[in-house]
Amino acid sequence: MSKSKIYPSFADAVADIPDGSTIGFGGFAVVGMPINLYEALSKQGAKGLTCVSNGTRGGSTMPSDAPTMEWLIRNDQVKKVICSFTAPTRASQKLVFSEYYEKGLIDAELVPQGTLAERMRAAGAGIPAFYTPAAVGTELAEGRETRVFNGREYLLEEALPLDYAFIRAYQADAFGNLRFRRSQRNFNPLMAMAARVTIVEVEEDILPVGAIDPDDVHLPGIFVHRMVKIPPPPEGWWPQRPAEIAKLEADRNAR
Amino acid sequence: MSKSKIYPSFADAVADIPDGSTIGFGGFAVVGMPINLYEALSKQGAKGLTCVSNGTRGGSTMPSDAPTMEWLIRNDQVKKVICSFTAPTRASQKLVFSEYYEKGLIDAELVPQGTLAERMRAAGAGIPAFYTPAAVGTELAEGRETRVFNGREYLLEEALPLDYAFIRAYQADAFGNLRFRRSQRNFNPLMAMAARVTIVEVEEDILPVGAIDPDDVHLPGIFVHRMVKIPPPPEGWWPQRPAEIAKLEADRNAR
Amino acid sequence: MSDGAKGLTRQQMCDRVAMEFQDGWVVNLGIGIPTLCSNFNFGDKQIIFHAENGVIGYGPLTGAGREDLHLVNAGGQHVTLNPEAAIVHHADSFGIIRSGRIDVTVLGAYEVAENGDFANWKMAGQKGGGIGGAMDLAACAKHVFLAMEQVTRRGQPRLVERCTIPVTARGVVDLVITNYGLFEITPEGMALREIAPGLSIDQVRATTGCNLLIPDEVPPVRMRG
Amino acid sequence: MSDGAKGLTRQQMCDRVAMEFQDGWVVNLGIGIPTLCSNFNFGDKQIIFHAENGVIGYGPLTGAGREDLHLVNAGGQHVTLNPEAAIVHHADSFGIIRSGRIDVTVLGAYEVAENGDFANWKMAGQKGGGIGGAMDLAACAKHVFLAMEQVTRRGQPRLVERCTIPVTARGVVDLVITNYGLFEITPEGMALREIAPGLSIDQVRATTGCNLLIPDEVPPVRMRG
Repeated sequence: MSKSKIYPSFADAVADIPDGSTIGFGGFAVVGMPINLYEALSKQGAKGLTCVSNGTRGGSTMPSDAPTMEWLIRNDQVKKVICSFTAPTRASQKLVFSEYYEKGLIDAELVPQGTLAERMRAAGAGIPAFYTPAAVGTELAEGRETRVFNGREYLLEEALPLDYAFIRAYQADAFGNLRFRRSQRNFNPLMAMAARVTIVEVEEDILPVGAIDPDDVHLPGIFVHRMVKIPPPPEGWWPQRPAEIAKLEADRNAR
Repeated sequence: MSKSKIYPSFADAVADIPDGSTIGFGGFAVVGMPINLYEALSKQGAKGLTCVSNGTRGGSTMPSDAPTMEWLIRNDQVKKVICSFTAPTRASQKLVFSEYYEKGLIDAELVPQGTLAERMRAAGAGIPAFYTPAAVGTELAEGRETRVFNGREYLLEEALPLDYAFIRAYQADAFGNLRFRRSQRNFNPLMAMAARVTIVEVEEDILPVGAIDPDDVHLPGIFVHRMVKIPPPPEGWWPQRPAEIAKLEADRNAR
Repeated sequence: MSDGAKGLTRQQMCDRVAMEFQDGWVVNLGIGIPTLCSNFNFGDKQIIFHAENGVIGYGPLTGAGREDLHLVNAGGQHVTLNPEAAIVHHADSFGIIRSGRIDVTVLGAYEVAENGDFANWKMAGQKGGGIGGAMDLAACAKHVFLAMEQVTRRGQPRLVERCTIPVTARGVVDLVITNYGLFEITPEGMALREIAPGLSIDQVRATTGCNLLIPDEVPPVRMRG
Repeated sequence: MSDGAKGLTRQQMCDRVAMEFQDGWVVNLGIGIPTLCSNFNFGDKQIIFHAENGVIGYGPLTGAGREDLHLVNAGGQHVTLNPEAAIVHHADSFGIIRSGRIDVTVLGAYEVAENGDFANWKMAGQKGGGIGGAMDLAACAKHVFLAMEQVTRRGQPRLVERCTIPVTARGVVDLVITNYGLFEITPEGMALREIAPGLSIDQVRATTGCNLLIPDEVPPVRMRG
């Protein structure tokens, strides 16, 4: 029988990630973010990483001390980010990323969100390049190849393959068949399809093979290589409700 | 409230299909084939149709008198087919399509199956064109545009948009959220996404809106426009087991 | 504001554009002001809200403490699901956008030009930017409405002849609602369609950075309820 | 057959190539002879069978009367599902193929050339053709094995210098199993690796339409059980 895909710890699951890897981090506004894998990778220490994600941090529904890409940035592990947000959306907001970016310590490729998703979908589907209407006529298209189909101008975009995908799922069976809950799906299955190696943090206990009906699998196990069950808090990281976050932070400040 | 998507009969659902339409017919080797809609369209009589489907007939697990694209071909409704099979796979086999094709009465565009699926996926995803490795170096690529990415040659393929998708589903709710069972999924959701108007024959009773968990929807209702519940046989057409087909045919011959 | 005029509240602005939504429309609301459109009472109309993160058919925000931690809209707000809801992944979600199935997107903007160009992803002098789904939405939605302030914090016009900061898409805007009024982008330029109660046409003209087409009659911004 | 030699049965041919499958491989079997590969006893190896119509992890054929009418493999045969099974749609199914996740495809063929070209979609003189998933599979699978007869019904070689009918893909074939033996496509040409019991090297050479590399030792085709 094949080697088990279930790893005993996040440290084991990321132990061999080499310097210079291109890693996709799933999730959108906290939901589906691989927060435990962010922590493990920051401890593991691989450098020169190209990090692909929607943005460079999580949303507001995460304890402010929870791991995000900012941990990797602060740890000088990140060479480049590929994101649909590389600046705060409000002038009042400050991103850790911006400090490093403005000093020229990190490179960035800014990509419209649909193009980001489709470039990874293309990599996962063996499509080396495609045309899209997004960003035509903007600064992002300057000097780049466009082409007219049926009277409309489109921009050529190339596939974005990943070395690793770090994702989070709700349910998994031991073969790696996954289910995501609600908006947790987002980029997660696409990144897995774009990656050579997919590492999953799983919320529920990992089920025996066959426990998920084949019609209900969101990501087939052939795309999944390593899985770790997220331990309960405080050992494992879990998103929390805003009121709980406020309480946690008040408690911390009181200490 | 929006107009109901539930139509009282297949005749009503196809009544307005104009001559010259491009129609995708889902299904693969019988499973998921819109056999009731084939029958309704052959009665409706629209002409000059471009028919997109994996092949020009069903597989062996269908009563030999059941409706397929062959009904439309015999009825002189078909101008062109776009398929991954336009010839029988065994010399002994005879296709109705071949008679018409060899006489020059019907045009054909032969497309590798993955390219056929991806061209419809592209249409449904707003991608006008993409590159694929399939068919490079073959007769199908002669005189066509290819391009090298990362040292490998790829063929440019354009999206294949449909006017109508005729598909079959296992379950539906009244909003048109669909579920397919097992290999019934095949081309069906892709054709719906590629089409302006999607017409569905539904196997189970149409459920109230909300009866399908949002995580378990295979095709969101925003892609679905008309649905008809398939009546029980003999009014509605259903695939059957080989033994049942043999018995039906023996009964017919005995009469 | 430069002249002290207040005009419409943000909710009033969003109510006004939400009135334009038609029964059965699939609607995508940008981050910021536009999210308030979902508070409008659509009565008998069925409006399907689509979010970039693959949520189709979301409903009102959840109450505090009742958030579903697996479910947010594109702005990261915890929402509910309507009965017709379905979830897809990001590629399918943007397939819906690019294939023209979003009937309208309502976006915020820093600037809009009389030719229908607009800018909302990069502030002047900023390194990097925040595009999110805006470029896909702007290029592909059947209608693009903007909900934005009439002027900057310094009182400079946001409705301009030509955008001065990098654009999100060119020539795509149909309607603009600001706190001062409702504007339509026409082949002839920007037209004032309705004016906020309490504002004069001169006040609107003075705070607009491009030529404004003013019809003989400019009714007040339509309100409901 | 031209010389009356029979060689391997179709099941023996498929058993031989199935021996090459490695633990954990994702395997796609073409219509016809190759489907017999799934009858091989893989023992402890886990083999994941993938079919073009989106079935991942199918198992043996169903018995008569117990067919699931919603479930067929790419050859239209009613199959069972293994516990690890998952279903995807056609675009995702071919995404798996094109992205190189099929470790091996075993296909039938009319002709194979010593340079690794092969032809299996269009018979000589035929109008139209039957491609199915073969061009995607041939271009993208990590390994391409062919399972085919040594000669045509008229006794003409199917292993040839250059294909005489339209090819499915160029330079992609690794291994060829025929009823006469096991052949490998090498940079130097077609090599005979194993020979069917009861056949002589001369018989194989006489029925092969290209130069055949014959090592000093050609063992009999490996069998099991």
